[in-house]
Order: sequence, then structure tokens, then C-alpha cells
Amino acid sequence: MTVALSGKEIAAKLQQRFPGSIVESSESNLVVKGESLLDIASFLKTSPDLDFDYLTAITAVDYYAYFEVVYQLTSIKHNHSLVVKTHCYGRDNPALPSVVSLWRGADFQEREIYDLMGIRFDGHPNMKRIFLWEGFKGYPLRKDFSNGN
Amino acid sequence: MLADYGLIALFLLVAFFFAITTLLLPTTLRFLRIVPKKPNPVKTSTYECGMQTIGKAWVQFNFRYYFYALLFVILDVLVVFLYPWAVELRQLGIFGFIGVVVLILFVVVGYIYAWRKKVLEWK
Amino acid sequence: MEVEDITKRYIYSAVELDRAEGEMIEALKAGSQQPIPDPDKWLEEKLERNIILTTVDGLLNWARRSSLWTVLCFPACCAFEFIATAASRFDISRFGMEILRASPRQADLMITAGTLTRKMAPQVRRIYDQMAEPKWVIAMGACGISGGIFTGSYNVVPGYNRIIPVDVYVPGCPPRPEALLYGIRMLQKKISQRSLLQEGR
Amino acid sequence: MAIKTEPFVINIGPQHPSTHGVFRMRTTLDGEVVVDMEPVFGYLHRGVEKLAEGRSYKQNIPLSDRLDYISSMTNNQAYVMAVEKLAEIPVPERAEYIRVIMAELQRIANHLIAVGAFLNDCGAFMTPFLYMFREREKIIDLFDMVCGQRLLYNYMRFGGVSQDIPEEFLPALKTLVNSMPGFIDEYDQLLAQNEILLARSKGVGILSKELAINISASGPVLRASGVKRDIRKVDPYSVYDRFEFDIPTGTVGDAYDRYWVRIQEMRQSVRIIKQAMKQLPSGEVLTEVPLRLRPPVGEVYGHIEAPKGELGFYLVSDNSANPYRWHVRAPSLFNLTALRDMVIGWKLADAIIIFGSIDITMGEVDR
Repeated sequence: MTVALSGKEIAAKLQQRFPGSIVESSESNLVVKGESLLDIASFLKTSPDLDFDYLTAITAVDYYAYFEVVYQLTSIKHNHSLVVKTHCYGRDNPALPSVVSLWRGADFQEREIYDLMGIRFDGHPNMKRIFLWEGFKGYPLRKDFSNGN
Repeated sequence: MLADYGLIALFLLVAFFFAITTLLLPTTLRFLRIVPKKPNPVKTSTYECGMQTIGKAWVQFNFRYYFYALLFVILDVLVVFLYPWAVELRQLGIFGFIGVVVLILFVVVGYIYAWRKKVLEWK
Repeated sequence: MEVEDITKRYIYSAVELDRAEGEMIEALKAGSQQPIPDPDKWLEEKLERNIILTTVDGLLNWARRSSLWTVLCFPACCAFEFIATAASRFDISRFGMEILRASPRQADLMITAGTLTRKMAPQVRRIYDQMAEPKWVIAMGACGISGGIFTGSYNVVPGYNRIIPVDVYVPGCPPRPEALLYGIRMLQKKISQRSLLQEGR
Repeated sequence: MAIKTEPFVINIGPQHPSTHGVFRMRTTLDGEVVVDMEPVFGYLHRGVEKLAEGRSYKQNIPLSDRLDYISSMTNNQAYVMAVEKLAEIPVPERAEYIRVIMAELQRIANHLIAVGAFLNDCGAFMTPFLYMFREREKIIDLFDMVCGQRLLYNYMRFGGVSQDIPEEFLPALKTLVNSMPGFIDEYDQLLAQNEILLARSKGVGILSKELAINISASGPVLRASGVKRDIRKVDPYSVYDRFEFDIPTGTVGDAYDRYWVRIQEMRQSVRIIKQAMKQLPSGEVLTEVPLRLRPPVGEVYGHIEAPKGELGFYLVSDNSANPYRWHVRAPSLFNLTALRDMVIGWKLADAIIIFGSIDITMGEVDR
């Protein structure tokens, strides 16, 4: 049975290693600051007892005030999972550090989020649209996208 | 005796007319307007899975493709000589056999040389 | 591990190619707002045909309708209903359509099995142009007729007739093999009324 | 002295017999050897996630059908279970068992097409494909009997299945389940030791274990590389913990292992169906759910073991009738991440086989 680790537990562990980077943590997930996302993620991946080596999915949700990017992590060895979130402010040029260097599975997911939601991922090797064509105006999955059909 | 050559002439005639008709058939049908003819620039361009071709295809290929073709031609020409010999094996007797062996020997020497130079490996 | 920048690797410039394709897509999107009229108006013309022509017509039409080779235009779900029609149970080779030609050069029928998206539209238009005359199109499935369940989407062309003239529409999502065979039968009826005299040829 | 050769670019483009849909590979070739490959997606991007935000939860069930249109029964199951998890809707026992039977039948049908198309790319043109389509037609008849549709079933609802199975379903299922192992052995005899298949797929397109985990591959592609991870065992959902079946895993992770894993999985699915048929309880199959379901505010990520891998639905609801966010975790998109690494260095014909052995559906990749 995949044990979903509680955000609070992991937040306590991360607090002393990365002071001030945990925005909030609840039972089901953990919200971290965008800047420290990369080193928290590398800590989660490399530390032996957590060992999150399998990135299940990345999703971006548009809450008008901010974009929320949800990372679902899983560990194959310990069979536990964790949900890490980041908030990303600014609607014209939101940006986040890319995690492709940790998990190559994030490659297409981040391109898809850039294509449909408009969040740039710095450090991504091939940051361009994946589904739509160059010259498509706007980002379709945003709530304020007018359907240009 | 002469009649045999007549058969060959007939055979040549049939072959010639068959070739001509197959070549001219499309043009005559198009002339009689039975087959529609609507050329347009996109139709005449190369088909590549629905996309436009990228870059040029007239590029410098690896030599091994050309070498294989060369080797095939040599062996094929050899085979062409074997056919008439194989048909008349009885009459030609031992003299014909030796001639063919010598012929094959020449080609096989070249083949073994190519083999030893490891040119046949598909790098 | 170090991640090298992919964009600098290809011998072609991927960005230019994408931009060029993007412009093509935008141009076709602008140009394809109105549906292309179906090529059916010659059906109404009453043509006076003499004896010789009727036999030539009859022979030609019989030959053309009983060996329709389809070009692979298989974007989505209807493709698997078409493959089921082509498979051994609903055998499509009873109608002489045994072979699915991969290239449009050797095909004279395009069965559009799937949703047409804006990005795929220039490719379908190009494949249709590269098919030899005389050619026909069957728009298979609700997506082919009007965009189907995806009509409101920003990336779906509402119907193939915006891009290519369509002869027969087969509704259904996906249409059952029997419906597709009925559509093919109707196309064969349409072909059998063609004549050499009509100006469209 | 090496002769200078120039590479040239070729499009294995959207309309190609072996790209299983509209997937495009911009391949740079040096003679016949693939030097570089850039995948291009988006030719079937229908904006399903945007459409889903404009429709009610129940109206999105047909949308979920059209994601992976070869195995739409498992799409339904994944979406419906995610919403049940979000809105805490109980599911009666009989419906759970019917869902398991349908999902396993769908897994067999999907693997039949996957192996058939893979062999079609290997050069055995259409013969194995038509053999395997014969079995798939039998399974489609069963689905047709149950929900009236041949390909996109729209069969499952929140809280169960739309209608109970008719009486003639179980006898027909029994005959299929008894004859299916015979057919799978027939394929295995024809193919497993076939020199051409061995020569063309053994050691071709190797996906190492670490790379498979790193690109978050899932399903037969991950198990062929030696990782024993199957959501039905790792995180048992529905009633899967009541059946015993084992997880076939490959060793090397080449195209032959992926073929072998799919053949063994078909056998395991038959085993599961047999057990499910024995334990099938009676009772009603659907709990009453309001038509305009309004799940509580919150988010959920429900995942199942679809035939192609871990298919997950990430739903965010704001207590309105339409989902606020409707994201699909498509296994095929992840399995394609390493295609470039697996293809480089091989010949063009092998690149087609490597792509065919991954078994993707473009409806789920492009959404």
C-alpha cells in the first residue's frame, strides 16, 4: 500500500535544513518557495530514507492570483509518496527552476506546462511549445484564455 | 534451321511491342481525356509523410552502399553466363566445364580479396 | 548530471522549422473558415451520352469503384474502427479495398479516420493534393464531419470539409464497421454515375 | 581513411504507417544509422483538459474514453475512481468485480494490438496483426454485449457501472477465458523462438533500469527493464488485493523483453478474470449519485495500472458542477521521454521497431 507521507512530517525534517523555505504544510501536501524548489527536490531525491527517485506527475493549476505547480513524487524502494507544491506569482512571465536535471521524466511535462499554462522553467534544455505550434497566441489552459477558434 | 531464328525474331517483336504499349498507354489515355490530368506544384513535390522535405537529400553517402551495388553487378554478370552453359551442359562436356570453372575462379578471387579486406562488414 | 542544451545540437535549426510550420498552420487556419462545397453538383447535370460513351463510362466506373485503394489518414479512434473493418471479420477486401496504401501516390480514396487538429490540417491538405486524380474523400466519424465531441476546442478544425472537399460523410463516434461499409457502398454508387463528358472529369 | 559523409534529415512524419497515430520524428540520418531524433507532438492535441473544465463531471466520462482510445475501459475506471475518491462515493461489491473483469479484458485487448502492431513493424506484415485482431474481435463482442459500443465504451459511472451484465455474458466470457490461453500459446509458439523476431528485437533499444525510473516510465516498458512495479500490487485499488497473480518483469529492457512482458501479462489477466468470475457476488451495480455531482472543495490524484502504464487523474474541484482542473497523467508521454536515447546509433528500421515496442496511443500523449 503506497503510504502518502504527511506534509507536516516532511516539513519538520526540511525546516532545519532549509530554513524559511516552507511556505505552509498540511496533512496531504507541502508548499515550498519557488527559489528553493531545486535544492529541496534534490534533497528529497538523494536522502537515503526518503529516496524519491520516481517523479509521478507535474501539474499546473491557475488560481488567478497565482499559479500552483504540483509535483507528485514517489519512492519505488520505500513505496511512499509525497505531494510538493510551489506557488508562482505574476501572469505575464511566471518562471520556476526546472527539475529536469533530477528527473528526466519532467522534460515533456514542463514543456507541456509551458505550452498550455505559460510558466517558463529555467534550466530546461528545450524550452519550447510541445503541443501547439510556434506563433500560437496565448496559453490555452489559463482561465482567462479567450477561445480563438 | 532458319525457322529457329524466326522464333527469336517473333519473340523480339512481342517484347518490343509490349514495351512500347506499356510506355505509351498513359499518354494515349491522357490524350483521349479518359484519364484526368491536373498537375499542381504541391502534387509534383516529393511526398514525405505530409511534411515539406528538410534540407537536401543529394548528400555524400557512405561508400559501402556503392560497393555493395558494385559487387552485386559483378556476380550478376557471372550468373548471366552460367545460364546458357547450364542449359547445354551435356553437349559441352568436360571442355565447357573447365571453361566455366576458370570463369568462376576469376570472380571468386576478387570476392575473397574483398572479403579479406573486411569491406563487407556493415560498419 | 549535466543537461546539455538540445537546441544547439541539430544540423537544422529547429526553431526556424517550427516557426515556418507555424506560419503555414496560421495561414491555413485563416484560409479555412468556410467549408469547401461538396463536389456533387455534377450529379444533377443531365448528360446526353451516346452508346459508345456509356460502355466506356460503364467500364471505367466499374474498374474505379471496385478497386478503391485508401491512403492512411489515421489520426485517432476511428482508425481502429477502420482497421477492424479492414480486418478479417468485416472484410473490406470484398470491395477490392484490400490494400491500405501508405503513400498518396498509389491511392484514390482518403478515409479520414479521426479528429482533425489545426496542426495536422496543412499535412492533410498536402496529402490530399498529392493524391492522383480521380480521388474521393470519405469523412469518417463525427469528428470528421463537424469536430464531434471536441467542437469547441481551440485546436480542432470543425470538420474535414473546411480543408478538403468531402464526398461521403459517415456519422458515428466511432461509426460501426457496418456504417463505414454502407458509406463505401454509397461512394461506389456515386462513382458509377460519373461520366467522361462532365467537365470536372 | 574515413570518407566524409553528410547526414540528412528525414521526417518520419505524422502520416506514417508505423507511427501508431500522428507522431512525428524529425530524424537525422547518416546513411542508414540514426544520428539524432527530435520527437514532435501535438498533431492530435484536442484540448481535452480545457474542454473538460467547461463540462460537468458526468459529461467528462465520454471525454475520458477518447484519451487512450484502444483501452477506453481503463480510462473510464481511472477517472471514475478518482472522482469517487474525491467525493467519497461507495461502490457496491458486484460493480467492483465487474470493473476488474472489464479492465483485465481491456488489458488483453490492448496487449493484442500492442504486440500485433510491434510485429507488423518487425516486418511480419499484417499476419500476426490479423491473428490477434481475431481475438480482439471476440473481446469486443463481449464489450458490445455489455455496453453496446465497440470501441469507446462509456460504461462506468461514479459509484459503479452503468448497467448490469446480461445473462449470456458469463457463459461467453467462460468460453473466451478457456480458449484464450490456447491462443496465447499459439502466438508464443509462432513468435517466441522465431529467429527473425529474435534477431530483430533481442538487444535492440535497451532502456536501462535507472533510466527507466528516471524518466518515470511505467507499465510494460518499466517492467521490461527489470523494475517490479505494478500499481495493482504496489498500491492495490478496487478489489485487486483479493486475487493472486504475479508481475512478469524482463531482464535487459530491450524490445524483446517488452514483447515478452506483454505476452505474460495477457496470461496473468486471464488468471485474474477466472478468479473474479468465481468470486463474482450478486447485488446491485450502481449507487445513486446526483446527476450534477458537486464534489467537495479539494484535490485528488487517483491512479490505476492501465495497460500502457500508470494512468492518473489529478482533479481539483471547487464544489461546482464543473471540475476546476482536470489533468491526465498519461503513461505514453512519459514512456516516450527516452525514445531519443534508445534510438540513436541504431538503423532506421530498428528505430521503427524500438518505437513500436514502446506501444503508445497518440490520443493520450497529445490529450
